[in-house]
Amino acid sequence: MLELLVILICGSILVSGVLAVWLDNLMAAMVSAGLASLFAAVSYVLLAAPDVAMAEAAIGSGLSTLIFLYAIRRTGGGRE
Amino acid sequence: MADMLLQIAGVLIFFAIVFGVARLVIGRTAIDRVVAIDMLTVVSIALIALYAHLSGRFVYIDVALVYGLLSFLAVLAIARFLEKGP
Amino acid sequence: MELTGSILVLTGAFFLFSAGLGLLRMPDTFTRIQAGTKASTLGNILVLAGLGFYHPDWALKLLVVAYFVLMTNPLSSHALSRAAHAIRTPMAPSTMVDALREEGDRQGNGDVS
Amino acid sequence: MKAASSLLAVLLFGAVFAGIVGGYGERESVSALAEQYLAMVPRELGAPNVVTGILITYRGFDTLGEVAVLFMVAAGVGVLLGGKDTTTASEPGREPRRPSELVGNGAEITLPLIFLFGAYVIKNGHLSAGGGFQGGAVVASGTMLLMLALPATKLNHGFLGVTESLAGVVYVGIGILGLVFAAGFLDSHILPLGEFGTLISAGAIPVISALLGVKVGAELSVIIDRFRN
Repeated sequence: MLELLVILICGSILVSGVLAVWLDNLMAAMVSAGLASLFAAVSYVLLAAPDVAMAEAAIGSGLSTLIFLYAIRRTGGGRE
Repeated sequence: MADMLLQIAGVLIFFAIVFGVARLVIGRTAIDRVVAIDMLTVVSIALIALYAHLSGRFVYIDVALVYGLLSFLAVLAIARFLEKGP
Repeated sequence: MELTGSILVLTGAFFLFSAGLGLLRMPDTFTRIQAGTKASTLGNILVLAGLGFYHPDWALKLLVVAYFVLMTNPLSSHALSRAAHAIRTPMAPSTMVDALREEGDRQGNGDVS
Repeated sequence: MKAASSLLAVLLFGAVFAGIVGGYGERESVSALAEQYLAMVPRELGAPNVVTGILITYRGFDTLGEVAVLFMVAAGVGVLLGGKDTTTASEPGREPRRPSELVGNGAEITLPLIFLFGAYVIKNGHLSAGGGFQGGAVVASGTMLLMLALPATKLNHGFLGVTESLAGVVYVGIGILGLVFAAGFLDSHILPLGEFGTLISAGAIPVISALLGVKVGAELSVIIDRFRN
């Protein structure tokens, strides 16, 4: 069962990463990128690296999303 | 008996993640995708806690703590921006 | 003891599953927000409680996790549904009453929270 | 073009993951180097968490370099985005909407919890998972919540800059103390090892961890605030 979960998590990273490239709406693309980092943190836990998972959960899904948002606002994008 | 129930719980959580990712792919609006990420973070907290039990390591609960405290920040930020806040 | 814990975990996993199902099958954004938040919060807390039966020495930290989820999850979904209402996300045809918009019209600015 | 590049990315990642998935299995034993570290860190440094022990002592110089990189990033962001306040240049008729009362009240309850948890992660770096970087990121997330929920707050950049520089100076000073009193630069044996597994133990590791946390938290907060204005 654990192998199945690992495959699911890795596949979800793949799907959300492809979606982040594919989508035209910048907000939705950024949400997909955040989801990729969330699943990356879960897979770090499954691979027995809690320290890395903590850093990824705090920086990847929280802080980098905010910095992307401010960058989108500064460049005037995401106004479809 | 108890182990079998935990196995069934794992299968149910598996399908919850599958449905959440499906909603992310289908999407329609950006808000729908944000709802998917909001649900998936909570499901991952449960998944991490369950894995901490399966592997017997107390340390992993700390990661679940980080998730529970910080995962809502991304959703809050996107919501504030979608309604044209700061 | 272990049987009680596993039954609680199974119930919580069922609620998480139903949250996923609601996210996939509900007709519009607001009902999806409701299904994805309420059911997943309850399911998560039930899973944590069940694990507390398994490991009584972890109970304090599991309680703290449950408290954090209970504090933060409604906050984010409230902000999200408010944003969805503000940018006029279309509702399901079966929705009859929009009390928040009526209240805003009565006050004349369309901006209540 | 976009579709082709996406397809190429999918195929490449698929090839990578196929190899991993095919041969996945939890490793039963650790490698020789890992075994040596697992035996050496609790005995010599007195830290139950091997990762933080290695990062702060054996590879302390490396960590100092990482912090210097972060400092360079903060300085670069300050040069590019600092200066005049541009928040007044928003278009007319699109007044920024205030956050709802519920979010404000919830933030006031959650904010002390986040800062407390950040301090917990920093101080428990040598006992369980965590350490300076993770705790600093948690503290900076607290600052992020402050900006989202209470947009009127202003950060004191001067104070944060002085704090961060002071932490860096003390960090290098501890390294030089290690050079004088112990075996080498950033050696943690300048303080007694103490009792294994308690909060105040493992020599200078908690001190260095706290300094790292303060420095990382202040730098990330300043970076976010620069992006906001």
